[in-house]
Amino acid sequence: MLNAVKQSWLTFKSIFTGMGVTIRHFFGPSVTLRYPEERMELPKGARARLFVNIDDCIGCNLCARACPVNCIDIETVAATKDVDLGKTSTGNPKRFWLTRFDIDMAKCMYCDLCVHPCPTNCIYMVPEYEYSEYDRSNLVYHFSNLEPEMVAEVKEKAEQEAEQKKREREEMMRKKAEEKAKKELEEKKKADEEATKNEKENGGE
Amino acid sequence: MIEVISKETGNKEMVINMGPQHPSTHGVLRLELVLDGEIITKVRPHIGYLHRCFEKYAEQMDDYAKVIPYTDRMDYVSAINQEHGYVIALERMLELEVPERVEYIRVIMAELQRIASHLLGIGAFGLDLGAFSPFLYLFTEREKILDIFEKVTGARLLYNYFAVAGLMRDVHPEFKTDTAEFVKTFRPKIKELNDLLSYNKIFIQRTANIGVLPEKVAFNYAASGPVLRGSGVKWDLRKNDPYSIYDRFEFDIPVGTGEVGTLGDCWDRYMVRVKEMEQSLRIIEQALDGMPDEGDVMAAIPKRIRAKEGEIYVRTESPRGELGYYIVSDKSASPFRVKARAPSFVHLSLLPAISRGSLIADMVAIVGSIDIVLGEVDR
Amino acid sequence: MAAILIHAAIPLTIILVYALVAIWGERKIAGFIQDRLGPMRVGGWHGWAQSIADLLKLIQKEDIIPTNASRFLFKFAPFMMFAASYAAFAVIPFSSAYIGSMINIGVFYLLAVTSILTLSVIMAGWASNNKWSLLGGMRSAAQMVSYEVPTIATVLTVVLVAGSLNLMTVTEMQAGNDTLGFLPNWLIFQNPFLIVAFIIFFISILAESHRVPFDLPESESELVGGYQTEYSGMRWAMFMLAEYADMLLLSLLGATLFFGGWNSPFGDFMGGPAWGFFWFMLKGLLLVFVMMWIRWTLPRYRVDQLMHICWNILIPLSFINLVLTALWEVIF
Amino acid sequence: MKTPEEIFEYLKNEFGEDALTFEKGDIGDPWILVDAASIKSVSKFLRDDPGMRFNTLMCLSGLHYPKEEELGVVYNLHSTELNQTITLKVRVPIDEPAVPSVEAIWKTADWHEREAYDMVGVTFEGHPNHKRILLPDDWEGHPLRKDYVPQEFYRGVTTRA
Repeated sequence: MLNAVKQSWLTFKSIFTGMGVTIRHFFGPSVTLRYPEERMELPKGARARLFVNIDDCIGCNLCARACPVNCIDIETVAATKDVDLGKTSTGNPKRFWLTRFDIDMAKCMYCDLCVHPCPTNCIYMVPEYEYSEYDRSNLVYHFSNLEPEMVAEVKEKAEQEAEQKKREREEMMRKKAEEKAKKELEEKKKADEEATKNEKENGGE
Repeated sequence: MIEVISKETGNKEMVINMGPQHPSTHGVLRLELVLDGEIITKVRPHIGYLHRCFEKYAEQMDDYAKVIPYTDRMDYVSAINQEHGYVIALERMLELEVPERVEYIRVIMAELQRIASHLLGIGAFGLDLGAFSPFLYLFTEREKILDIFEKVTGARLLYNYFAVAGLMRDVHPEFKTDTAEFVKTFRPKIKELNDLLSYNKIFIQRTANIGVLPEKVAFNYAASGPVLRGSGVKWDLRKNDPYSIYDRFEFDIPVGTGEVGTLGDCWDRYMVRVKEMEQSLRIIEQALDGMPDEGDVMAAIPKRIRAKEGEIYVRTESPRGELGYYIVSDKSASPFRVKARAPSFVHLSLLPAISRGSLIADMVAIVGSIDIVLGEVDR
Repeated sequence: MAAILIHAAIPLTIILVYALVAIWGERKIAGFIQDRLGPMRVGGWHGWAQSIADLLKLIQKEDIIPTNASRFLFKFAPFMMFAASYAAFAVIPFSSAYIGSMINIGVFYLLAVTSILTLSVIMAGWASNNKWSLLGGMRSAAQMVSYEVPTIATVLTVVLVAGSLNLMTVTEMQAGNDTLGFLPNWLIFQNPFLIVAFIIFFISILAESHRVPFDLPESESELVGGYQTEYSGMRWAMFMLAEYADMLLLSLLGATLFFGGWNSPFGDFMGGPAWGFFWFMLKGLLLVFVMMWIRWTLPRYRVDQLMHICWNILIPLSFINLVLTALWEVIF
Repeated sequence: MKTPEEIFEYLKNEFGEDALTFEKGDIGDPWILVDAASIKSVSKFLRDDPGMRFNTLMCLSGLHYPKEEELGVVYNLHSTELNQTITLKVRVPIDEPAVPSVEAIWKTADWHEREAYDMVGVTFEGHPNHKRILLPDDWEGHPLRKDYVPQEFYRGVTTRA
């Protein structure tokens, strides 16, 4: 009986202790933010969206290779000899036209692995988190700043140059082959001559 | 309605599906319960709803480092601890030296993550038993830890912060003061939690003598972490098989005492977690004192890791228990096989052993007290 | 005819307005206790129109009836539940000038009518043809039947002291301000055993109106939603309405029996019918607030513990208390 | 506390040389390769012998060796009483991948073995509930085999993204 009274008392005591805690919170301040009106300030290094400073990109493809989910899609075209693409702010010479630099943020898993290999520090995370879209394709960010005509032109030029190079190489190959053939012919001739000579000499004996 | 006649009692039994969409299965877990009235005669857990092929991914990656973000996603509540286990496994296998400063930062981060994970586990446990407010109070504290993490790593939940033999980036200058401030403000909250929930009589009545796990069964099922310690076994890998620099710190291993019920019941498992948070605070304080202010956060190692042939099993103490990585390497750039031995997986398998004969409401308490994360169960 | 309609309309208006305010209020209270703000958007100041918006949404929702449900009972249960709590308001004296029906057996009628709630809960649970609903319905049947016993025993204690079953008479005899010289003549201050009776009564009404820590029939973390699992839209809103009405009804009953009903705590100061209504509602709402406060603090009991508390503690205690009160009345 | 070499010597005295081989990779832990037929008796001995006392099975993993056309099962054991660790390994041909179950010795092997069966297709003889665990029961193939190709359709639903 006494034990039951004691137990009941302890139960009530623990309930009142708990209620004391909650009523203190009742009169305490709120810890939440009213989101669209108040926004949380993200710290400087927050990883919320990928950004590419395309002027600094040299098209080395290291970030795309580092990505575990393959969300970075890069297409480069070698610059022709007549154009100088300049240098990045870090001093690396640029040798490629970036005809495509797409990042699919719907696939991205914000792991930061692409940021570290970049030799010019041109790909990095920015603390910008409000970019939801109704259509998934809008989450593919196109960072390449080349106009489509420019892309075509660049490609054509590169193709031409490549063709020219190819032709030159073919030419060279042909020349080489001709020279080689000539040489061989000459050698053969020589050999033949020598052979006939020898024959003659032999025959003369 | 599926009804079966029990062979033992001759009563009509009812088969009921708890989950995969149920408020207190902590994710997509399906428990097939056979009920005699409200008493459970059989439990069959069904898992696999969250299977995301972690092990296959790990084999398919062309780099050991690319697996790290996937380890985060196994136990998304304690991502740092998952990374810690994986990088330690690789460092041990490749015999890499880790800089001093890195070790200290890793320990601080891992212990903060342990507190964050326990806060969620305890809060969700209370929520299962109907106490809503403690959950949100604890969540507030967890948010503070996540704020610290965001400032350091840039992410709030899935960090990818540990790299092989280093860290992805250095901590910011205010890291020490921020963490010390958190430790200071957090201590009184544990007392408040004890007032509000731990020693509440209703809570004790709900959790004491429920789901008792005897020591012998615990070992046979390879239980670990708070579940094993709740049964009164002083076993903590940070002390018994020290990794990283845990041997330098002074802390206790809290174990279940059975002070309100039987040794190894739900309340003991719960209380072990509460006490562990205090111990983690102690470790953090010591680590903050010992942490060198200057130093490299990345050891000089080759950019791409190529292991020789061999295999290793490394286990670390994650908030949920023994997290093991069994890694087999061949000469290629990717692991030949990575198996994650997830503590939640093991603990869930002992659920049928400790829940026979209890009520549905107890089932909820038991699932909450072993604190599973379905992401880790299914991997 | 018109008089009857007016008599019927007054409690209905009170219930509806109260339900809208209480649902909003509960969310605000929950918010403040949990360091949040609760609803803040609809209607401007602290989201006061949130309940109205919710009501409009619920009205527009599709009325889903499960294929294998017992259609008639499924549809009928929510209305029956609401009708039961609404009918009980007839004998509540809202003010010295207004009571729905001045019958001599007011308390008896109230307790009888609220028993219908149990039936409707079982009806809803069984008709849904869902295992969770069935478990919820069965739990609630057991719970409500059991907890009616201590409720009735404590009400009986009050009736014993007051000497009347008419709630108006009970209230009237609590007028005045001369207990120990300064306290109001409320029954709770009349007799130490009535304090015990009030505690038992309060615990029992928590269980009767399915509030934490006794909210087992609809405990969402175990039984998903209990007997409400399959309900949606307007029918679900009826359950909600009935539940809040029940909460108010039992709180008002408590205020009438123990806290002097519509009597002002300051004697004649701020007296009169209009102030009487104000005091009465204030007392009732304070009890409702305490119920909400408890809800957002405590975990819930298990079903067997619930029964244990009722049959092994509350019922014996309430009857012993009844006997002791009777002795006290004889002696003093 | 015994080293793996000592444990191997200890086991060799008990079971002879035929059933056991001590192996080690270039890096990492050594292991004992056990004959599939004797894994159960070796396990039981390891658990119960006073010098061994391996009371927990930390991890059990299934492996596929495509070059040798073999499947493997790896047992990582630990003794909390004597604080010693050992790794056992069993290798079986892929067309006859039967390994005796150790579920009766360490209960934790129950789910681990089911997972190994699910993922690489090792069958465990004497397992009380030998079913898939993570994948649905009627799934085809074992995903962690190196030559695994996912089925095109599962119950009429495409498995492609």
